[in-house]
Amino acid sequence: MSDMNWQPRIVAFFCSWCTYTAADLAGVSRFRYAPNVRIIRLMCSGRIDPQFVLCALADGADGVLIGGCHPGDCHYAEGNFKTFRRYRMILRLLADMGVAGDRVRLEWISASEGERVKTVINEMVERIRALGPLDIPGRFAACDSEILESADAIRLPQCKETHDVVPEVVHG
Amino acid sequence: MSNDESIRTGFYVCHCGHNISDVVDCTAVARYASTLAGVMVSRDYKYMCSSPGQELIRQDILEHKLNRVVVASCSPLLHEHTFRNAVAAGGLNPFLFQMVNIREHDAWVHADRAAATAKAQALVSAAIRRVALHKPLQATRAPIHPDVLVVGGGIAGIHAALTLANAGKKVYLVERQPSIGGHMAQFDKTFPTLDCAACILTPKMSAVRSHKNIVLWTYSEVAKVDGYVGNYTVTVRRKARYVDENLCVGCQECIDACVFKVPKFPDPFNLGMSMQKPIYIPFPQAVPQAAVIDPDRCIQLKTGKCKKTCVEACADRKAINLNQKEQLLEIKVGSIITATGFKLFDAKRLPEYGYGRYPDVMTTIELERLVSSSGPTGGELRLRSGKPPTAVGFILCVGSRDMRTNRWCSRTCCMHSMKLAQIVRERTGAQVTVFYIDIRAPGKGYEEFYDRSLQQGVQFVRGRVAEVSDCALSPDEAGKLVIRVEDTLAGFVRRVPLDLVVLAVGMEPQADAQEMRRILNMSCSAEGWFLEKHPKMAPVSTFTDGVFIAGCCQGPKDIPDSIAQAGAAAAEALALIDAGGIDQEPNTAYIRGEECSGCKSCISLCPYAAISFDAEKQKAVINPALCKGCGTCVASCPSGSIGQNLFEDQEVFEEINGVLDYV
Amino acid sequence: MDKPKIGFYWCASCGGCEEAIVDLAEDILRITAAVDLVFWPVALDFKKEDVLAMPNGSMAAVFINGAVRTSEQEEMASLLRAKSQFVIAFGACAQLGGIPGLANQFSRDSILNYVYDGAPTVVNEKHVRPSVRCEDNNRTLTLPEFRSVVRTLEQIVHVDYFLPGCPPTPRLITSAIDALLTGKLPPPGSVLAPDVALCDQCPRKKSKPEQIRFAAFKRPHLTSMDSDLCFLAQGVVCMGPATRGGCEALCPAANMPCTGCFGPTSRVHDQGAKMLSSLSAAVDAKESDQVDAVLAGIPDPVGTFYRYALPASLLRFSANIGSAAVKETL
Amino acid sequence: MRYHYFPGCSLKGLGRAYDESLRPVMERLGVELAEIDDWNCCGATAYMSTDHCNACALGARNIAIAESSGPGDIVAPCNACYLALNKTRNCLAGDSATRAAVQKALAVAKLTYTGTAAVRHPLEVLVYDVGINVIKRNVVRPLKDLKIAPYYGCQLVRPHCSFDDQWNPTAMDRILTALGARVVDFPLKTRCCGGSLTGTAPEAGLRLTHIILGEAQRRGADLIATICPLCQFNLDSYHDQIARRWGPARIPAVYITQLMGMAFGLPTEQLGLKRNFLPADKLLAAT
Repeated sequence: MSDMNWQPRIVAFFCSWCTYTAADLAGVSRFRYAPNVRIIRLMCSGRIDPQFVLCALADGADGVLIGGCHPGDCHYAEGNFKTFRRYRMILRLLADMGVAGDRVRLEWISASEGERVKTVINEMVERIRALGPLDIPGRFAACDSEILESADAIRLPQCKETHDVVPEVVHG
Repeated sequence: MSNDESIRTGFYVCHCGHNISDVVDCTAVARYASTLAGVMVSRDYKYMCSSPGQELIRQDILEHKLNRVVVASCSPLLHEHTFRNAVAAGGLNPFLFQMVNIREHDAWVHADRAAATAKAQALVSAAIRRVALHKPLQATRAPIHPDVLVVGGGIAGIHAALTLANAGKKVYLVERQPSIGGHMAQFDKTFPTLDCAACILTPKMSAVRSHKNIVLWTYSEVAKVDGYVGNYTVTVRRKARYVDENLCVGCQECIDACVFKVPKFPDPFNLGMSMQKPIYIPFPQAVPQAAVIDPDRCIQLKTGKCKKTCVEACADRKAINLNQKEQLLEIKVGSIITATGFKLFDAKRLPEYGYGRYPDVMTTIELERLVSSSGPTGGELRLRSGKPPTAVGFILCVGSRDMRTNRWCSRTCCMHSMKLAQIVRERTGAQVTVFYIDIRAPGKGYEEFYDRSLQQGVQFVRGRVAEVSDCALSPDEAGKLVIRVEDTLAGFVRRVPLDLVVLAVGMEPQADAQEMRRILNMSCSAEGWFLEKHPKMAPVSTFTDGVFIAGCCQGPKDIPDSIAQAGAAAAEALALIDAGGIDQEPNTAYIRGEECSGCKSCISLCPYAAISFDAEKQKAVINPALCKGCGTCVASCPSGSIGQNLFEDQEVFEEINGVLDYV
Repeated sequence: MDKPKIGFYWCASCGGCEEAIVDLAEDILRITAAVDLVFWPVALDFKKEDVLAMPNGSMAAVFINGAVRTSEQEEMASLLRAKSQFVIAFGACAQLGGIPGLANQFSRDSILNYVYDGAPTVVNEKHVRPSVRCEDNNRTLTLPEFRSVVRTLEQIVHVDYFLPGCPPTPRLITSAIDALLTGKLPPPGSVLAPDVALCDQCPRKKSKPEQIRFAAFKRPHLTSMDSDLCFLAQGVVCMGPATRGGCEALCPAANMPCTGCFGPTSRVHDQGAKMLSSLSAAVDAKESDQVDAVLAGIPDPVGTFYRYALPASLLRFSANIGSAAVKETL
Repeated sequence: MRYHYFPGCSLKGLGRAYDESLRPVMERLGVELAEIDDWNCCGATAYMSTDHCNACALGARNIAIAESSGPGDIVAPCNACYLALNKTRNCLAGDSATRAAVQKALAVAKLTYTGTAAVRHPLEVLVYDVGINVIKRNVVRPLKDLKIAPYYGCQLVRPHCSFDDQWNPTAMDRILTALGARVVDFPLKTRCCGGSLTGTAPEAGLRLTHIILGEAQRRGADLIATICPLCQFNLDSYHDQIARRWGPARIPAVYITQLMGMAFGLPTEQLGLKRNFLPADKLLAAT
């Protein structure tokens, strides 16, 4: 993707209690930051299924930002520690899958750190801008162009498709 | 559920006056939404949260047979409830609704109209995709335990406790010090009326002690809080006082009998300006009026080798119990009011003012004790040399409005200093100069109080004091403390010789505020003050339902404001109790029994022990009453067999896809 | 009435799936009596021309095993799709990409370089590489193209049913064929195995504690494993919780942990991500270096969590392969 | 303990006594000072306020030479050098444009600034690297009966002060106590000595010098201990003019290193004490 107009696309998963609230505070404080991050609210960073991170990347995100409460501050006791442990393993997985580690970033931001939301988002956008597009859908398409002629159907597993075909349980 | 044919979504984008529409092209967002799957109605409107805005939703639901609603406006933390109610008013289940935050997360943080509009559209797309999968849900109603815990026995805690107790509620008042009263008990008079602090405080302190609905636990701390709104289990640590406060009558005979013939330990109530014995009553009006023994200083408790003359003196009352142990008590309450107060700025952090080096540099609270009739000098103001002062200076904003220490205004020091200035003028006739940056006297009767200070001959010099030193450059400075200050009204540097310098130290969060915050699962502002849920609309609520804040733990404030907040917090707690129950967000996780393999991976991850293993069915089960909806188990279930209401996997996948829709 | 015509074919496969059919033992006689085997190159002499000659849709069902890596496999899959009413992806490789799918971590060039030069047993002084066409003595020799990545069968042709396993068990094969013969078919797209994870039928299930924390992960060849205790309770990675059941827990019964060949349940998009999530969340450490130290006990996350399902996972293949492909298309 | 040594111009001129006393004292304490090869003027405060970038380049050259000659921090005894070099480091750490320009200039001389060597004052090295106990152990002639006013000057603590309190520094107090001297409580520790105003606007500058001398006198000090060549010069050189205007305040000002040398029993002539305009008679007599 050599599009000169390319802008980083970043999906953020913020916990409702700390980081989402901090993003609200950033708004109330009118801190200006880059418009490239789209925030999805979850109750706790512990709800972040690694599938969400991979899905975001597979569906075209150039980066994923995870925000949770500082260690010791989790509204649900230790959800953020579980997130942290998953995150460490996700980084290793991504490294093996050719995705630069700093495309997925975990930050602890408390409800009072509105300014930190601004800083982290701006840093993240600049980092991703420096790394360039990840564009996994584009990579899929580029690879699959080799089979288009011979195959009668291309079916890619995408998180968006599956909800309309849920196979029923069959017992063997 | 997600059969597209049947989805009929109504979409509304709010201008929020100009707050959103100045940056986000709301009509473009509405036009875009109208092209998305399932959208039957798409509108933009000036104020969606207003009655006509809500009515619009209600009407459309009826007219267009909508079965899903999406509103793009402010943060769901602010108005989700409002719109859910509007949806319910239209006869729809309120959870068939999704809110999009395009104000705090978009219009207010971006300037580029095109980029902000594109972002709004992506967020809207996410919500419209997601809402199609929403299921009707039923909020569960949790009962509210009617008892209340008040943490902190300063004026705010006392007032909150009395208000609740007078309304017939049982209150536990927990105070860390051996007596309630807090900072106010140390004051001589209160501004702006100059009425005696003790005269208005002590009756309330006694009322706490005698109130049948109040359980008063002094010398105690909250150790642990479990549970949730309506149903908190609190562990209180009652430190060993070594005196049974129910048996002690406060006669002081034990104190007189103590083997220490003269008091030799600094008395914290008088800031070390007077001495006390290892067994003491914190101050004359203390409540409870009972002695306490300092285990670090009592010879018996330290070495076990004392004649125990105190025990002898107590004789038949048997109030002294040197074997008393710290106790952990567990109580159940439905709501908690936090009124843990503040600590004063340590003036030693600004060495240029010489506190701790020059004996006649003191803080406002020390001066307060010196002019108090119950203070170490019986109210007579004397320099350390014993002479009465002839020239007294007050330095304002010590540890406030200062980039090096604390940026905030402590709000009370101007008035507090002027009060002391008037008292000093009145008692000693000394020349009094107040060095200030701005005089902040915004309360009722406060400006008049400032005028009265001027009339009484208090001098005001506008300028931040550079230093206090004892080096004299002229004979009239000899033997004095000299203040160097740039007088910003006169436009030159002054040297002002004084014999007493008073530092108006500001307020800071308690040293262990962070610990308290964690125990109660609250948030703190960046400065460390407990964070209110909304600075205007919910000033005494916190992000944790059922936990309220009052007084200076939320930020610096004076006595009237602390009492007003305490009353408000008590009223909030009463409203909760009298409602009988509270609706809980139905975001609980649940296990689809037929899909669960019984691998038990989820069980150890639950912080609330809400997941158990059904040995008969060989499957895990979630107890919805214990589940708090964090979703950690959902994210971990290796076979995807745990769902979470409002945050189903598929709903989040749809959101991910939606936010990546670039128009 | 004619007996239904049935075919078997293999793509990138080890041959184990073919063995599985032989493993039907006496049942194979019952099946061959009920159907006409019209195409089975591994066992009987059929040629592509034979298939081309069949009318479209004339076969009742074709069972294709193996992942798809070459142009020939794509061609045969498409051809059989046209000739058959049902296409059944047979075994883990066809369903998920399988073991050959692990190649999706590496580029085509690096694979060929290793196989034709780098491997310690190879001597190839001229650094010869296979090419699609070559002229030799006025003859043209052709080879199928080696594609840039491994694909699942469904990524090439429409698949009606999936028969999981490495290989599928005789019991699952028999019941699948019986279902076809009787017409009692589940909804299209189904995986023909229970949609509950393996633990449900694992004989060691009862020995798994409710509170489980991992202070260390052990690898099967470096530890002596208790023959009755849940593997996870022993700190050995077992993919059972994230893997569809139906295999009769053959591996745990033979004292080996599950490696995940039956793939995820229908509720999961990415088997590896789910197992990663479950295991790492339960690591018994909080500090970064301690967490990393415990997780280091899983030295190869892709090989552990995606042993059979990499091409079917959300990321499918290494982004480095994608970059090369993107460059080529420019 | 090895450090790069940046003496600066003053220590080769008016402040020679500081250099002369610092070297044997540090040697006695096991501190090796390796003078930076071909060092140049630090730029002092004046250059920094007229041409920021060039001033940084001037300072950075010294730091770069030090960094290229091996590991270790830089010791800059003159308060003005200490400030100018630290300002250079702070600026180059935070301002990438200036840093790029400076690197470009240094590249001509085949030098690179890395910012790895910290610039430290001898006081910091003495108190934190050597340690008060080691100093105490080396005292053979305690300075008892001497009342000394510790005078730090302004540039040590403003605007940067990394190792001591900005308003009430105590490093020198602790050293003086270790030497056995009686430290006078001196509130003017960091007050301006008059700086270069004594030369350019004597009526303003000398007044400031006088305030310090006068206060030391009032507090009964026998000596003023300094750590800055300009302070020492101002406090030592204008006694007659000050006496004419405000009355005499003849308190000798000496370097802390001279006091240490005396206490350590080093030969008096090695310590440059004869260079004082107002001889430190009491010090010489006491030891």
